Amino acid sequence: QAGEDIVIGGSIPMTGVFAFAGVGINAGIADYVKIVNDGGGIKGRKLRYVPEDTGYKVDVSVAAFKKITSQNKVNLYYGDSTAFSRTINPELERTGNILMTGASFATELNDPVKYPNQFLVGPDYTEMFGILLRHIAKEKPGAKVAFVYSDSEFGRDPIDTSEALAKKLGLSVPVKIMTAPGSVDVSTEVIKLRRAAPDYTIFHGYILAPIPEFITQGKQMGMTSKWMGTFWTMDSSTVMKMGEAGDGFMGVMPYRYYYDTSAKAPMLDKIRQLHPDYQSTAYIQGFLAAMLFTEAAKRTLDAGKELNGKNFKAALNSIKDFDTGGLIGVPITIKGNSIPVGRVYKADMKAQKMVAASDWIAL
Amino acid sequence: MSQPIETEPQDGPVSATPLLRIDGLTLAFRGVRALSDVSFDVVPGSITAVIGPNGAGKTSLFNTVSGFYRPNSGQVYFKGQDITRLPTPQRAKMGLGRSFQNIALFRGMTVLDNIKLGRHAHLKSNVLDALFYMGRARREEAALRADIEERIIDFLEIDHIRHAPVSALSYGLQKRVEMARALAMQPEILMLDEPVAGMNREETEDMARFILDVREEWGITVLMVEHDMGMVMDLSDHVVVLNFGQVIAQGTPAMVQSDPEVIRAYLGSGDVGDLRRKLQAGAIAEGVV
Amino acid sequence: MTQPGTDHVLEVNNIEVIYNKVVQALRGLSLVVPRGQIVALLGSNGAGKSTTLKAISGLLALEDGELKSGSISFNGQSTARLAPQQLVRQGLSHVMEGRRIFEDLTVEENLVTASYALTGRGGVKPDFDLVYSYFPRLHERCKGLAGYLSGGEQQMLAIGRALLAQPQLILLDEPSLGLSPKLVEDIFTIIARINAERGVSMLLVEQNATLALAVAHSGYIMENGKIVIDGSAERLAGDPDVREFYLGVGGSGEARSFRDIKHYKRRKRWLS
Amino acid sequence: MRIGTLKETYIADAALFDSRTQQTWLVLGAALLLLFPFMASDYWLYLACLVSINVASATGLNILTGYTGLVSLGQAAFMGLGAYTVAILEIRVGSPFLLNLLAGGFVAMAGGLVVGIPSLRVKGLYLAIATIAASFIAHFLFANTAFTGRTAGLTLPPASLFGVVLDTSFRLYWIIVPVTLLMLLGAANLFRTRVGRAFIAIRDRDISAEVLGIALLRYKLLSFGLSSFYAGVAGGLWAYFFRVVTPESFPLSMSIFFLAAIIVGGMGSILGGILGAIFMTMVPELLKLAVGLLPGGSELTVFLSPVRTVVFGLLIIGFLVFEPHGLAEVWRRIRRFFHLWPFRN
Amino acid sequence: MDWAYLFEISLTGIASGGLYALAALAFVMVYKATRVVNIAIGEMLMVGAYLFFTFAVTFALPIWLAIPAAVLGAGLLGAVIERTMIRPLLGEPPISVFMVTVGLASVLVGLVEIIWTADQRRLPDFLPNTPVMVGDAFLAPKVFYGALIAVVLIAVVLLVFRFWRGGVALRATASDPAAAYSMGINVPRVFSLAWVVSAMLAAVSGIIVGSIGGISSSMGVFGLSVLVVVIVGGLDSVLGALVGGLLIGLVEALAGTYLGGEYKLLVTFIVLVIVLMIQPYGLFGTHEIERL
Ligand SMILES: Nc1ncnc2c1ncn2[C@@H]1O[C@H](COP(=O)(O)OP(=O)(O)OP(=O)(O)O)[C@@H](O)[C@H]1O
Ligand SMILES: Nc1ncnc2c1ncn2[C@@H]1O[C@H](COP(=O)(O)OP(=O)(O)OP(=O)(O)O)[C@@H](O)[C@H]1O
Ligand SMILES: [Mg+2]
Ligand SMILES: [Mg+2]
Repeated sequence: QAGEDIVIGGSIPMTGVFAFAGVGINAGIADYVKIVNDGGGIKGRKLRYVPEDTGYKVDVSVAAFKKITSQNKVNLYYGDSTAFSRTINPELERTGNILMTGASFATELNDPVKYPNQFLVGPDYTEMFGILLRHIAKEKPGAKVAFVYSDSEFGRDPIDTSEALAKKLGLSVPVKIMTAPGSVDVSTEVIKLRRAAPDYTIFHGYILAPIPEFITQGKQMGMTSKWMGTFWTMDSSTVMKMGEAGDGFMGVMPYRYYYDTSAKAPMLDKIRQLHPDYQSTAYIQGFLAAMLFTEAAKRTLDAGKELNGKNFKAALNSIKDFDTGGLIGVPITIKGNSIPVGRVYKADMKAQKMVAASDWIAL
Repeated sequence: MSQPIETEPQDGPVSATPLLRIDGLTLAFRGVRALSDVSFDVVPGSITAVIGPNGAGKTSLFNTVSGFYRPNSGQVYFKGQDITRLPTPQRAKMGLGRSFQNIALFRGMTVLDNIKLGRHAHLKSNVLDALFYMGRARREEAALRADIEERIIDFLEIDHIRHAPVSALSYGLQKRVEMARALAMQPEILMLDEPVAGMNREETEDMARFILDVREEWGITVLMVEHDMGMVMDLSDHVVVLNFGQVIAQGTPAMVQSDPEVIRAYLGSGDVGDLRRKLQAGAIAEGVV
Repeated sequence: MTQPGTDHVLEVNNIEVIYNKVVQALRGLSLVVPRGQIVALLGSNGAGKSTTLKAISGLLALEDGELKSGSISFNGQSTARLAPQQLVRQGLSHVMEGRRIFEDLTVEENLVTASYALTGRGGVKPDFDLVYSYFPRLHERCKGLAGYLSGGEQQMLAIGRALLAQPQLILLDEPSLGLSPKLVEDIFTIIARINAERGVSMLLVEQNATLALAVAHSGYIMENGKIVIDGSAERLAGDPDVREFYLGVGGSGEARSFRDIKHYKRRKRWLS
Repeated sequence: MRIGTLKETYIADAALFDSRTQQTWLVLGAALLLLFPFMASDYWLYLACLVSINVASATGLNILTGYTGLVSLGQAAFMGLGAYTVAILEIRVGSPFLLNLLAGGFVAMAGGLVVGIPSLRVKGLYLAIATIAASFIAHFLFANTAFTGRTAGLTLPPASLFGVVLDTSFRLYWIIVPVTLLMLLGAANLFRTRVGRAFIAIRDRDISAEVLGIALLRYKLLSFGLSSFYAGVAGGLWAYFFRVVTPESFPLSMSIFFLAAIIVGGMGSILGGILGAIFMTMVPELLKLAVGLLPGGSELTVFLSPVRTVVFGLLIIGFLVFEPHGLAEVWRRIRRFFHLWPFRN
Repeated sequence: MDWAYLFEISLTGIASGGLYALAALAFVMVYKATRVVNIAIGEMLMVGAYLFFTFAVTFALPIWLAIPAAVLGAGLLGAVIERTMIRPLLGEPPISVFMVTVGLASVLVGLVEIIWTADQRRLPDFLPNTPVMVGDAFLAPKVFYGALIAVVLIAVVLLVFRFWRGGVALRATASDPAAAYSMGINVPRVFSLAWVVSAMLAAVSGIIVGSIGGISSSMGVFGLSVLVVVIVGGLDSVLGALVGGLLIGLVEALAGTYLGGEYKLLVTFIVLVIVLMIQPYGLFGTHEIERL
């Protein structure tokens, strides 16, 4: 009863195309908030989580934000998309009360000058590509890497910068293929990809479709490429849906999977205690977001500063070698807006699991 | 049908230049020749009728004069000016007013608005005037309203329906509104396409009276297409007969009516008598058609 | 009614019709069509003639109209439960106002559509030659698009379609509308022939009263949704009001000229 | 019928609000609009501004589709043109706020004129699909030129007027609502004159309209131009309101939203456009409210978005099937019921 | 110029166009009989695919049973749609009915999300998976067999229209329902029939398309390309659906390959605009007769 509640607002895509993630995110945040409150809150102040469903639509998200902020004194906020993060940014700057993170790993958001009141719970998309490319460069120097990405902001985000990085790492990019997002016929694109005969193909900007079709048709045509993806493709359940085609599919993941027991991870143990069944990587993302929110709030309160966006952010940036309870395999330090750490995992269809294919790579 | 009526052949008003001159008009649609080399004059102040079998090209002729169809060759002169290539809307502005065979009223508007629309080409206000509705637009609308209410609506005796949507009117009233709209166009020549089709004798008489009055009181020249021979023969000063797109006869009603060619192609025996009785008596052989 | 006791192919009893739930178009109208006869239905614009035909053939619903009360029976059987197409198949054809031919079908295809009326009549074959024998002109244009036919030809096609359905009763709505005098004569001659030769009964709505009474056996005159006079064709043709308002015959018994129309009118007696 | 005014001139008869009843309602409405910002929370102000922008755009579409009968699925794209124009002017030129809005309107208008050119030849739903093409081409340009910031779009600083920075819903309200009201007044005026009548004539039967002296191409283009001008200004307001303009901000579904709004409100009725836009903007919010009030509402939120999608569709279908003249007709019926209230004698 | 590559791409493009043609055929069926521009065609296709998913995966029926079950289910849906939203609008202006299908699209998407959630899913493979080689050119087996099914179905429909008088009844109904009634045509039956057959065709198309690209609640965007196809081909022409489908398939493939993915839709829409400017009623569409 030492003070007002600390409020986490949330524009959460609990329905719509992003629902598979939103549901997990929501549960992750809610669970962590409960853990904190059960432990007495933050310096005696309770955390309160106020989510609204957005259906992954920007206008609905903005309306939700307006509604939540006009009915609560919100300190922390979770947003659902890049477009939302960008749209709401002027408002964040104007009021200055809120620190925000969200489901977007857009490179653009990883800019403390343009987005002083926001941060990412992991590497941005360019950094994800960086991790993959570094892994490739190590595994097969001079390899040919194809980029296949969707015609959306999400898809286009890391492509140009990553092409440059590939060159720098001694890799070549023989082809970049842009397709419409979602369930589309990609037969001609597969032909184009086969012509380029890449050693690795990185998919970005998709959830599932049309990746399996690319792989199936590519294999039918005798392609020998290895196939890779980025965070939103990499949830275990998503990859498993690829079926046969997904065997050996690799990708970058900043967190440990729910079932990863290879190292000591007390927080994962706790999650497994709470939920005996599999929790998605989106859940872990939400969980971790709430953890970092809490840490920022705690440090701000500790410093006796006013609870506002600027101070939260400063507190966050003061984090050095922070232990996430094993959710991320290495201690983290948040210098700017992102946490540029990750690891390459690989699908093992027989075990129906993702298994580590590299060590943790920090940029 | 109706017997020839003894009226003195009207002396067409004497005037050197015709108001409307059709000169060698030819119009074809993918092989079908709707008009071929049609020529005739419409004298100012006259009532001229165009008659002819169905598909003879009467409506096509009207459409060509008012600009909806472009002729393949030939000219149309109106008030001495060649209007063959003139854009359709400008012809309306010059004083060509018309009604349509298949009623072409705007079903989403009231009677009054339909009539107002006829004046469109003569009004001046532009979009900006309209958006702000001050000055010109306001004055113009008020004047228009006064003119239409006091002259046209009164004249055609449709004041009781002026705020009704046209879609709720019976056929005869719709025809009358069509005429009102054509009058609102301030025409010098009024082209009526089958003004009394689908009307019974009584309603036809009303319409005939309006047509006569338009000519007499307003001095408007009338060009009409009509299949009601009784009315055509009684009202017109000059009759043009079309068949297969060609003029097969023209002249006073009496002359046309006795032309054997016209009788054969268009008028028929004019003697239906008691069809049923005749049929029973076996007077009509199979295959007369 | 005319000749009570005869066999009536159609009986209409005291019907009321409302459009769009507000406009009352018919107010208690009754009429009969004796088998094998032509009955004329006359009346001024908006009297409700077309509405009557639509009520009989069941097409009212398509125009937001509703039969509020009264009964209609065709061949002694109530039509209330029959869908429009079922009525047609049982031998009641409606030639609608304004011809309503299918413009983007050819003449022949238009006739083919009419053959649906023969569905369920135990193998009766459509007789195209019969139609072409009445209307040789249609035969010449049989491959052409119906939309490009002249008005008269379209009317022929409309009647031809009805004929193909081998009906017992044809409802004809203003067959002379917009036709040249010669074609009107032709059409009416054919109407009379079809009736005489094939025994088809007809209910004929027509503005040209002279002609209508020339082919009809009997007639009705309606005004404002009600029948105001009825009788044999001869009787109607002799009625002074009918003569004045429908036939255009002046008081002297001479045909009136349109030039001599007065600006005031005498009231119709049946309106008082 | 009406009391309180004896109309002596045709001018008075043609006035927009001619009875005392209507004038009273007008004053009440104005007072409400004036007081609203001082009573409402930020959330409601946000909605009010959004509604107002949508009303402006829907009214524009109503001119084109409801009155002129040209179905367009490009309204969102025209809004985008307006929004991008405003954003670019604000960022690169820094010209005054109201000027930018006008410029946004005119640029969108130019776009509308280009899209309108085929309307003379291409008719009906073929035209509607052609407008989809136009909106995709616009989207492509937005997403692929450096000038418009590609997929990332543009972020613009807040507008300022007489030194006041318009960065809150409260402040923007005082611009957005009056601009919308002005546009509404213009639209209402339009249909008292020859221009508006010509539009309706084209809708009802364009070929005979031409013979009556209406230059078809000119008026079809005019309608496209006006409609997209409205969209452009609305888009400009949108840009100032959200301050981020991206290619995804104006999707095809937004064009469909506006069509739905005028259908639900009532095509070819100014009031219809207003009511429709208000209603359709508020439906998702009201739905959320309703679900919140329901027992066990929190579980239902899982279905909220699809339910919203279903309700959106059902509203369109329901209105078309059961009330084709839309909310405007419902409103007229209510008014007929109360008739002259509160001046019943 | 790499001709072999061009050939391979064109071949695949044309084959994919076959899938457009099938969906376009479903669209044309409805338009021909009821003059309804069914913008929800993509969503109907999606529902067909989801029904197949349900029968084949959730109920684990064998494929040969799941396909007919899904197609019949879709037919039922078509009947329901026709009965509840299309027939009541008989005689209303085309815009109204068009907008009803806009609403329908939204309802179907919402229902799919409620029933199956918005997650992407994969359909079981049932088409042969050995690659088809045309000379040296590779053709994805699913695309090839899908196109084959499409072409066969279109041929069947063309034959039916050619030799069955029902085709005339369909067109008559479209042109004037009231007059069709008075010809003895069972108009409601024609309406239902058209919608049922269309929904079934859409389902077949949806099953094939879904088995290639996977299914999701946003699968309806496929309908956008179909719309382009039918406009280019002419709304009421079966042949137009075929030609338009193949043409658009080819154009998309070429644009995607030589210009880049972002140009696919752009180029097809430009083709659409050009076709409309030259032929306002599409390549094979019926011109409306306009007379005064
Ligand atoms: N737009 C058109 N396209 C093709 N042919 C046409 C067109 N308009 C008219 N026709 C043809 O031109 C001829 C003349 O038609 P028009 O309508 O002028 O006849 P009409 O004399 O007015 O006949 P009616 O007395 O029946 O009204 C007809 O053969 C008709 O089929
Ligand atoms: N679809 C409709 N909706 C509303 N009212 C209608 C409709 N059809 C006809 N009416 C009204 O019903 C009345 C009778 O119309 P109907 O068409 O039956 O007259 P009619 O005797 O056939 O006239 P006409 O000689 O002009 O054809 C008219 O007052 C008309 O306004
Ligand atoms: Mg004509
Ligand atoms: Mg009638």
